Amino acid sequence: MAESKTWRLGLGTIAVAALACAGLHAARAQTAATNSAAVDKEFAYEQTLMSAKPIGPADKPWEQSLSTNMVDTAKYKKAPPYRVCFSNASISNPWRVVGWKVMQAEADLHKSEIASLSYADAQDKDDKQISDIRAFVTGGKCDVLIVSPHTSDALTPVVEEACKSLPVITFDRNVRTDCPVTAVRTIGGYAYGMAGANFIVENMPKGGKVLMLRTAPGIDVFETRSDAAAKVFKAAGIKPIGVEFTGADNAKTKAVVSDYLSRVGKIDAVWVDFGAMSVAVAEAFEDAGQDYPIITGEDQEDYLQKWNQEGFKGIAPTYPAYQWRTALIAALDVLQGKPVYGPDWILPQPLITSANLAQYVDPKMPPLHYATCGCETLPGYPERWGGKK
Amino acid sequence: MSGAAIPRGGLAKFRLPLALVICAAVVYAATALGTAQGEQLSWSGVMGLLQRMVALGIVAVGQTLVLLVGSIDLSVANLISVSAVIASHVMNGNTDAIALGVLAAIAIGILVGAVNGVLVAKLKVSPLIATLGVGLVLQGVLTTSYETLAGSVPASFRVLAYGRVAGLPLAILLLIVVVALAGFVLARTAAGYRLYGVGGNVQTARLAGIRTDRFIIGAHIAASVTAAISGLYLASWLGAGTPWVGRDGGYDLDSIAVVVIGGTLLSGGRGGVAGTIAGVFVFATIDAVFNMLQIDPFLGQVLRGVIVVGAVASYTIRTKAHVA
Amino acid sequence: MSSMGAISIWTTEPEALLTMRDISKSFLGVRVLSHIGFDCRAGEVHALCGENGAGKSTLMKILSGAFPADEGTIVLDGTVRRFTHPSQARAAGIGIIHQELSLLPHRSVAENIYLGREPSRGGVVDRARMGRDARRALSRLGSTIEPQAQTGDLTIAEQQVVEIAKALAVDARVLVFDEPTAPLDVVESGKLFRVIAELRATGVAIIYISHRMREVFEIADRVTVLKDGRGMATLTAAQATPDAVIRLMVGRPISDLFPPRATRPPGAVVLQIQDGANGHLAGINLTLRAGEIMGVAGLEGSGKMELARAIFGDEPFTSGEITLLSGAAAAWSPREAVRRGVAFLPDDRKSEGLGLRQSLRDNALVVRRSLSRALALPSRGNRAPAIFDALFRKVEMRAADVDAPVGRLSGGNQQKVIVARWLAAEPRLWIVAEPTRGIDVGAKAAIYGLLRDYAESGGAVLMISSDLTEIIGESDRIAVMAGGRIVVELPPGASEEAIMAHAVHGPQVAEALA
Amino acid sequence: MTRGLASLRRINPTILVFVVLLAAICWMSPLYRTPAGLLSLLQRAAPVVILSCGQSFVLIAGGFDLASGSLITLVVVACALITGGDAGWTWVALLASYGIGAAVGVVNGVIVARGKVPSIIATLGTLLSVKGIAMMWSGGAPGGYLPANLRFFGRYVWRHVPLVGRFPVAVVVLIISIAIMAWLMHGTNFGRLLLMIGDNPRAAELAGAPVRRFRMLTFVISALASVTAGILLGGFSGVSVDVGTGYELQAISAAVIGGVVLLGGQGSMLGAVFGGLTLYALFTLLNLVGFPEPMRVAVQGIILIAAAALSARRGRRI
Repeated sequence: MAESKTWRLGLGTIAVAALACAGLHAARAQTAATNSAAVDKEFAYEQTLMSAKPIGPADKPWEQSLSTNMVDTAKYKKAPPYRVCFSNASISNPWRVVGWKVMQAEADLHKSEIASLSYADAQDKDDKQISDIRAFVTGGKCDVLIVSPHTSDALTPVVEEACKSLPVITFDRNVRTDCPVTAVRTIGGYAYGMAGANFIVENMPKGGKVLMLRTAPGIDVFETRSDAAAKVFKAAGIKPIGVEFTGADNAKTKAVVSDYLSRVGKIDAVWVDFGAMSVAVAEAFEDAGQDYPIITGEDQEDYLQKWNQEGFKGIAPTYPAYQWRTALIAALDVLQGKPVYGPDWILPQPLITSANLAQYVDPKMPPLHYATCGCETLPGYPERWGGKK
Repeated sequence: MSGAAIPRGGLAKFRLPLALVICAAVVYAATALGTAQGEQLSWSGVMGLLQRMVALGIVAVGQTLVLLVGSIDLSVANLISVSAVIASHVMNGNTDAIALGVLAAIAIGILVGAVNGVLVAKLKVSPLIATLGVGLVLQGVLTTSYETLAGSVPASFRVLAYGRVAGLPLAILLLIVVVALAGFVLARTAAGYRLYGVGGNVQTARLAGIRTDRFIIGAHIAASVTAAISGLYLASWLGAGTPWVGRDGGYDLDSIAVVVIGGTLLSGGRGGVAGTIAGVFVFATIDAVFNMLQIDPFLGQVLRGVIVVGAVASYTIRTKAHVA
Repeated sequence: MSSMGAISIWTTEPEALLTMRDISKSFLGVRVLSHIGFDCRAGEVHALCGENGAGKSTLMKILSGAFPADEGTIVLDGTVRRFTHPSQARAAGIGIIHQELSLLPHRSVAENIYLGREPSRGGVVDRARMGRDARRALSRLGSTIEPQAQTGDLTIAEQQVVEIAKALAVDARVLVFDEPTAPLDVVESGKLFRVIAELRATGVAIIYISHRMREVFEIADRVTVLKDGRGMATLTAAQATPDAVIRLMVGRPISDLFPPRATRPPGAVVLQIQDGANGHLAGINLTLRAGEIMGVAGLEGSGKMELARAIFGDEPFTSGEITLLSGAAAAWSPREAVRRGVAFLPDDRKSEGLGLRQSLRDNALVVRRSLSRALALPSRGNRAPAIFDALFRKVEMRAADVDAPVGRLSGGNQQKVIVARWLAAEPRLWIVAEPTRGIDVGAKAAIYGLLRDYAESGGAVLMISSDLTEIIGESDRIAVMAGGRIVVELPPGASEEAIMAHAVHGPQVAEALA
Repeated sequence: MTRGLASLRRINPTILVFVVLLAAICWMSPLYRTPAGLLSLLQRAAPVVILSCGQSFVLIAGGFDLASGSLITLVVVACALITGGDAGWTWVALLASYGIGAAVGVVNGVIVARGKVPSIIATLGTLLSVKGIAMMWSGGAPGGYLPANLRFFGRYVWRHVPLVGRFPVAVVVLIISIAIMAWLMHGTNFGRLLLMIGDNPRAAELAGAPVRRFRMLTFVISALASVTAGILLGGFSGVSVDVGTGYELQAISAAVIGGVVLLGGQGSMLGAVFGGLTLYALFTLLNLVGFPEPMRVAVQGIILIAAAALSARRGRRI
């Protein structure tokens, strides 16, 4: 008797949990559309930046900027060689791996100025990154600190702490404080998201079906990309047949797309918030024996090569890996007392279309390489990035 | 099971933890001096090292209790995220809501712990599966509802992680309090004695008149509460809870690893928080030493695995009984 | 304790402290206790006798609150009680010394004795008082065990003493001893009987369960015999002759448990050990021939179990010359021993003998399978149940459900499964440790017969036992161990006194005597 | 209780659950009503099913293998690096993968059986190390594609097959793998002894069973199953660095759903197969229903608890 009672109790608990899940999910749907005014403003701003012309050398996009404001760094001026410290969120994905190699190669260009490049990898843990930065500051062996934060909010206080003792440069994600000398970044997620969505709107037959694939919820950069795309689709009167999270896992992506194909029969365009899944999307169509739809992607070589080879309709907004060069260049400039773009150093964000695809695609580079590495002229190219000569 | 050569009685039971701590400390100091980073041995350097222990240390104390009672908790990582997110949502930058946020996080901890405990003790679900399942449910709920639950903690709450009392970071005090409390309960109170009894042999404990289910549920609640406290600390340390803070931190498997490195038996009934805290110290020094030595992070990962296995093997290898 | 209904009733036997009346219990529809009743007075030792499966342990578990009875009442001190958790029985003053040791190996002796009732103030344990009390409780049992010692380091006999101290610590008015002497040798048992006598003198009601008839007749005031879940009779000490009790227990008189000794002279040497030694043993010299049963006696800690384990390769000899069937056999493993034709019947069935969730078939075939090629079809017994039938007929066991988990069988039948396992492997040397521990008279006789048959068919048996009756009754030769050495070898039929003298006085005296 | 009912009880409930899920899937989507559709479901489920079977060997012998997910990643990375997209190197890569798998299995086995490290800790250590090795070897981002003839196993589908139309190669790999593992578990002394070892290793040892060697072999079998799963996964979806992430828990979940009891002594290949199929069918169904992705994780958690609670309840009946 007592046994069946606890049994029922357990089932009850599970049922309550399930209900709670469902309730929370409903609540989420309601609040998704808040803050739309701020979103609109940022959206418009990034739209103008995409068409603006950056200042700086045209053949070196990593030295260009879309913001013209400069910061004076005379007070940081020091005699070389410099001890550079770098607190990295992680190198847990190919983009970060390519980027870290770009930064190391850039450092090789400045052998005479750089005494040491000390590196701390936070393995995607905010609390480890905070400790790492503190250890750098306490250690007193850094002339400048570069931070690629794992989470903006989490790293803000410790970056503020570090700013008090040495010049700080942030890049990739930034922190919510102005204390770093400059924050290297690209135009932004809205620009990324709208580029792909606009292309779909322009190229898809009327009444076509769009599937949106997302990596994971709750991550700023991906949220802005999909918000922008959703906005573009809404404006064009397109209602995506589905929005799915794939965790950027190829097998899951392929399974999701296959299931959609079996459910709706035909899909005309697939928008992705992260280019790593694009090839899996293409393969799902191949395996189903269907023609390729419009597939958006990124500057990852496997997508570019597939696009080039198969000739489907594609577009690749980018999140340039050359910003890893920029961060180090900025750090050295600061120590030399040269003014740098700041407090935001906004890098251009190239858009790869069929018109300029040839310029980026390179069959000699490995599939997980990023074409906007800006590394073609760096020492060790292409072997350092796994490419063939 | 008794084959492992663990000294017993009185001060002797601190021999293993002490050895671990001394080894780790020597390696840390040698590395700091060897790489000319003597500053890492200064007060603030050492405090920085200790602060690396806080989040893992608090939850590992809870994990110790669950392992001692013969269970295990894989849901702590996701619970840490839940606690951090709930706390920052409830506080939402508002100083007046701090107490409410803390209460909410602890309450969720108690609830999750009770569910874990009931599944394990009453429904006899294998604790690995029960807590893995509960962890997955928490993860699902969290990722679904994160946008609804966004928020951040007020500056005054961040004192917990960043404040100092007489030069000693508050966070380290918090860890000391949690460790001391758990240590006291285990070593001095009847409840602690019975907890060891339940973990050592449920049948024996039951026949000795102990309400074993209550202890299993209680240990799970305690573990979940420590996870909630860890979550609160991380919210304070990071300014806001994120739904991945616990999982990315690997607090589930790491907390189990440090407890076992500290000499607590996975099957329960032997061990304690002193060993656990020594294990946490070892983990903290691994991170710090690898940083100082500029070890490639991938190589670091390989070495971490080797160290975990090596540390445990160093005293299990003499065990005669079969282990699985 | 609100769940205990307390109704005052009038009892037929006003002097009884405890009365269990009309108790019935079923598991999964099988009735294991049927209207059993007995009573126990203050200051009385009441023995419960019966074969395994007769229901003694189940009855005591009901008394201890491990599970409730389906029917019937427990009256304690004139009050009807119903226990749903052991804590209630403990609170009511019922203490139990369990058949299986239930101590926590990683905790100290004091912590074990006071588990669940630690002396404490506001939840904080008064460790000094606990240590003092534990020391007093132990010294009351004539023991000098250190209360702070880790329990796992103690010998089995010492642990049994702790177990008894633990039960006494409850201030019990009713004390149940369930096979307390199983792990004890004669000296230890003697100490225990003195304690029981003292307890009886102080007015404790004592319920005593044992398979050792001699003990029962030595200490019991009354004997209740159970059979197949029913109460057969309650006899006074005067009425309870061995014959009467055994007839009630098994339904027929057993004239002699032991089969006649070897009829043929011993054959070729099977095992020869010269100067065998390891961490526990020294100077072991031993020769065992085909057709012999050699008994090994000794107190707890004398090294007799270690000798068995050394020969079997579980804790092998580290020096000396060991020859098995004319091949050297130093420092091997159990697996190597099994492959060379050595069998081992462990003393602890549950933890070392059986996979309780596996079927009877899988348990009985495990040796054959271990010896066969790993990738061969699972041993042919699977396909040919005839082999099974023959085997089980040999061990006098009905293979009613060979696919049922072995954990459901009674202790005696479990032991027979292990015996069958080794018979199927046709070993040359069989080491048996405590072959009849905790099993009933009927099964005992069967196992003695099997061992003798095995020897007669050319096998050699080394039998380690704490049961001197068994050593004397079954062995062709008797080795007595003390201090890790074999101190003397005695002829068959040696007296208990002779064996004990050597076992107690150890090697020095034995050498002096020689 | 009648005999008929009693024999019904013996049927693994997972099979019933799977049948119900499959019926729901067929009802939801016309694609799965065809043999070709069902076979494509099998193709995608193959890695999980193979992993679940391999994992079951370790579980039945009383251990855990947390390193299988990392090993999948290592295998995919190794294949990409060895072949560099060159079809001529495929066989070398396959051989090397199985060699790596066997080595990882032996290391796990030695740590557990000789070092006496609890397998949950031991394989947690190898999980970290194997992943680290994969990353070190590839420098964090593997260079090179998997050649088409290597992807053949996971991706290729024979067309115009009589009766069923399309037949994925992965299903053949799946059937062969299951056959080998079912034979090992149920058709050999080895498998029967594993159950005994999982139930009571000490008793098995004293009965002459080679406990350590067999325990070690379970880790090798699990590792080889992971390699096979890795080849299928890499074939199905191509190269990525986190291809194996999370598969170890999926494999354990599948086995538990299939009635394999943690800490050993109970379980079957049939259960493991249907556990894996059930888990994958569940994901597919939730996908078809359009259930929000994050909630699928929660549903997996609930199913897992329910399965374990059910088998605990059945277990207590003994």
